[in-house]
Amino acid sequence: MLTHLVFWGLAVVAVLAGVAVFVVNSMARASYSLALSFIAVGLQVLLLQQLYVGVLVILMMVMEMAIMAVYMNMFMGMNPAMMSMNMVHGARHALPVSVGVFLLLAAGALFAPWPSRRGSPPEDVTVALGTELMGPKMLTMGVVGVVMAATIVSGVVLAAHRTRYDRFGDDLRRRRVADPQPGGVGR
Amino acid sequence: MGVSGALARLALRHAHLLVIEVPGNWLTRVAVERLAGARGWRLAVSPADADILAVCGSPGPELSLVVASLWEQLPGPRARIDVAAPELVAAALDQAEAVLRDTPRQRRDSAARDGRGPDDASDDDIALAHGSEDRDGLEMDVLHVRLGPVLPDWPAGLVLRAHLHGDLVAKAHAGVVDAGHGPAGGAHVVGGGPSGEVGPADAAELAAQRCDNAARLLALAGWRDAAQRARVVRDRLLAGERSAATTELARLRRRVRRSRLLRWSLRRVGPLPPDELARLGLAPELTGDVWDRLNGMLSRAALTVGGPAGVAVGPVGVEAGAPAGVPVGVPATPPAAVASVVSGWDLATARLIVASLDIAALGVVTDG
Amino acid sequence: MAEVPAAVSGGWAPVAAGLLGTLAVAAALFDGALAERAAGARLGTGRPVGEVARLLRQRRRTTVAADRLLWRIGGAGLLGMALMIVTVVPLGRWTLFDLAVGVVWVNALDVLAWAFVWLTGWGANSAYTMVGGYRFLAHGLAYELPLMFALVAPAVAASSLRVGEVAAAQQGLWFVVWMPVAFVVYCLGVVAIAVWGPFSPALGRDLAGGVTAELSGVDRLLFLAGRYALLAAGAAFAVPMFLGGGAGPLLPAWAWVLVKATVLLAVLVWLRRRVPALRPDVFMEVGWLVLLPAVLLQDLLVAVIVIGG
Amino acid sequence: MTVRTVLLVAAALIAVGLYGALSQQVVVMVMMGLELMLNGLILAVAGLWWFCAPDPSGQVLLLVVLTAMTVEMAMGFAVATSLHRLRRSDLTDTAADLSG
Repeated sequence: MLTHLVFWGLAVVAVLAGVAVFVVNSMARASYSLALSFIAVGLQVLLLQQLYVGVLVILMMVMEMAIMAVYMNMFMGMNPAMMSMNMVHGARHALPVSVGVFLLLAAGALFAPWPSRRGSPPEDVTVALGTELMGPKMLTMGVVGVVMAATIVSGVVLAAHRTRYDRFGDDLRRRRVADPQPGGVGR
Repeated sequence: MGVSGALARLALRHAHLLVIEVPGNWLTRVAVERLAGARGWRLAVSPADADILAVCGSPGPELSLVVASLWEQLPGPRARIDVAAPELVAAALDQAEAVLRDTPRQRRDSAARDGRGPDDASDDDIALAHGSEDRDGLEMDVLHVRLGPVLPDWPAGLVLRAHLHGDLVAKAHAGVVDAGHGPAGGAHVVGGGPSGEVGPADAAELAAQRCDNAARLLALAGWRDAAQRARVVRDRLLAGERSAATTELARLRRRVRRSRLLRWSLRRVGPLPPDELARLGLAPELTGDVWDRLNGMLSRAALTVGGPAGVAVGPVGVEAGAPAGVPVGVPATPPAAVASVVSGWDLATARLIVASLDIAALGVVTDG
Repeated sequence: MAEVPAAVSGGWAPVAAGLLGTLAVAAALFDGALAERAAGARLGTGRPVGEVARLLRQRRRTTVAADRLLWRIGGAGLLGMALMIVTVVPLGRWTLFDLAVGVVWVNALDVLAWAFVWLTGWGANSAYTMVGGYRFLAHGLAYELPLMFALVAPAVAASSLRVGEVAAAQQGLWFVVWMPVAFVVYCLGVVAIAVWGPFSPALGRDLAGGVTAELSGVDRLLFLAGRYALLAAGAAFAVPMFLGGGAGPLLPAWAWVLVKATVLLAVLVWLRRRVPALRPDVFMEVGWLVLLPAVLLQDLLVAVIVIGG
Repeated sequence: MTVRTVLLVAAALIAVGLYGALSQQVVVMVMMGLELMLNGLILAVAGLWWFCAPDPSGQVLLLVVLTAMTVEMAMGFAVATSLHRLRRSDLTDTAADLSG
């Protein structure tokens, strides 16, 4: 019973916070509403006994939203004062499309003949996940790792203005880096 | 007495003061700091943190406006004191304590302020910032922030109008508050004898001022213990305990020189080559980075207090534009130079650089 | 192998909160005493009491166009975070919340500091508080990854993410002995989350108090209490992770946990006055080029030992 | 809490996210919409896993979704910064010519 109450409470929080993202008048509020929605979903995943994944969702998404808020304010130049923030273009199509999608998905969720549970959950879900990752799914994780590393590198390359030629000179031989402000490692 | 009385009594043991120094009244400010410290009071870093607003000296019209706006930002219970001279400090602090203790009076004050909107005085329309390219070539919003004239560990009277990209000072214009008025009449200036001679008492005062500036720089660098020690040396020097001060100062210098972490954090910040200094009209002993200048400041203090009495310290010669009354040996710092050396640095390093300039007095020529 | 702690009923939560509060108050008293001594005054410990009285007596204030909701959430959030962290810290044989992924739980909570500190800086609508908030995020980018990998080392060595099992796994040898790098990085992380000492540029004097510049009265009290509580919670969590949990002679396990947490907390408090600030602009490179590789090597070493042994 | 209710909530999240992704003008807001859709996806996968087939490999899918989210965010921010640098704009319309 308690689980059901908690689940529905979290569901309401998750969806309302999700709606708030596109309604509120401040970028900071929008991104932290999204964070709240993620926290609620993370807790729901905890209720579904997937402890590791649930906590991970909270961890990663709060961090992401902290960064998100910085970007939003960086690009949009806002202050904490509320100001009307209408950034919609093509709401005419967006609303019916998303309502339609919701009805379709909801109908599927409610009326599809979902199979009853096959197999039983492992004793310790987290250990099972770890064994799976380090065993049969090692390849997946290997690929994920490489993708992440590639993302870091390409993200920095895309976003950065100064290249190593600016820092180390055209022949890359400069010993002391030419940065506008010195870093901490003393190069 | 009741709960509120007991609360007031406890709270008063640790009141926080926001000290505002009118240029030329540094001895009064030091006296306030010392006597407040002896009572267990602390120095506030912002108006929100303060119970007492202590104005040292008589402010000109511009500074008076600033003080009035700060007074509005004190959350309350609050007290304001105006101290004209070092010997009046103790009485003023007593008076502040009495005002803070007077709970009914504070209630009335608080009730009078309720419903008057936010405590922040400014209520002009909040405009969206305009953008310009930052040092990485990314278009960023520009924020116009006025640094000073009241900030913790900030040279008295200096105002920097900074254009900020995030926390990066893109460029700045410097000025001195109440520039037209010059040092207020009767204000004390270090070594201000008409003869231009530096007597032993003046030498101690000069050294004390170097220690005060070093304490500010150390505090900004986040090293509380060392900053506290530098203040102790300053107070000893001003009290005339010369030998004790000399030993303490030597110990402080050793400690600072040996701190690798401090050296690592201040090295290569704000380097100023000699030709640049000459161009900006700054004293040649400021050559090097912030770390060099910190050590220079402390050794000048040691030299002044340790050297034979009457020795002239530092370069003799008054800079052009210095107000009359600035003594030999302490060149006035042109505000434009301050604005020029902080451009291109982030706020934290800019603050360190300003503190490292060992400012004794500011020239009155502004660059608008 | 010592017994793994058992979960007690949620009714004990106030006791856990009380213990955390006691540790935080002790830290504040010690910090106050150090401050008095540095100022050359008599050895007084009354400073925190006086400060609390002062802040209770002070009015709350607001600023023009502040986002009050977010501002208040940020200010009170740190305290809540600290309370949630101690739920998974076992006190000898008892623990409040025996979560199978306790280590990740703490990790997820410490990330909340990013949100709360930044929100406190943002909400006030003042340039100084906002720069303070951004400074904290800059620190966060530098300390968070090393901190995460530092927490990985004990978990790998114990082959468990359950805090109680990590503590039980170090009966022979405390983890701090053979993973000192991870321990040091963890302590740096705790200090950073509490915006303490060398990691306090976000509250810097140069910014007129940074994030806290516009806080007064109860709001300031909550924020400051949250910092002390976070420092205490971080020290308490280090005990099962690195300092052998309740292991020790003579005293019962719960007493050892408290003693170890108190000692570590005292060291962290003492450090505050002795070390200059690590500004984000210089710490960023250290975090990525020194701490991260060092702690990754530590993890590798631990993994090799665990597999080989 | 059954498979139907969990999926219903997930559907609501996905629909709200879709609305945001379709209607918003600013790159970062579009990303928020996508994130919200992925949020719903996480919930759906977690629910299906628990109620229908609780074998270990299902959880791996969740981790992959999480990875996809991080990669999307990181690249999104990088592209947004790059766009901002080149065109001084953060609106999707001004990047329409990139679609070729």
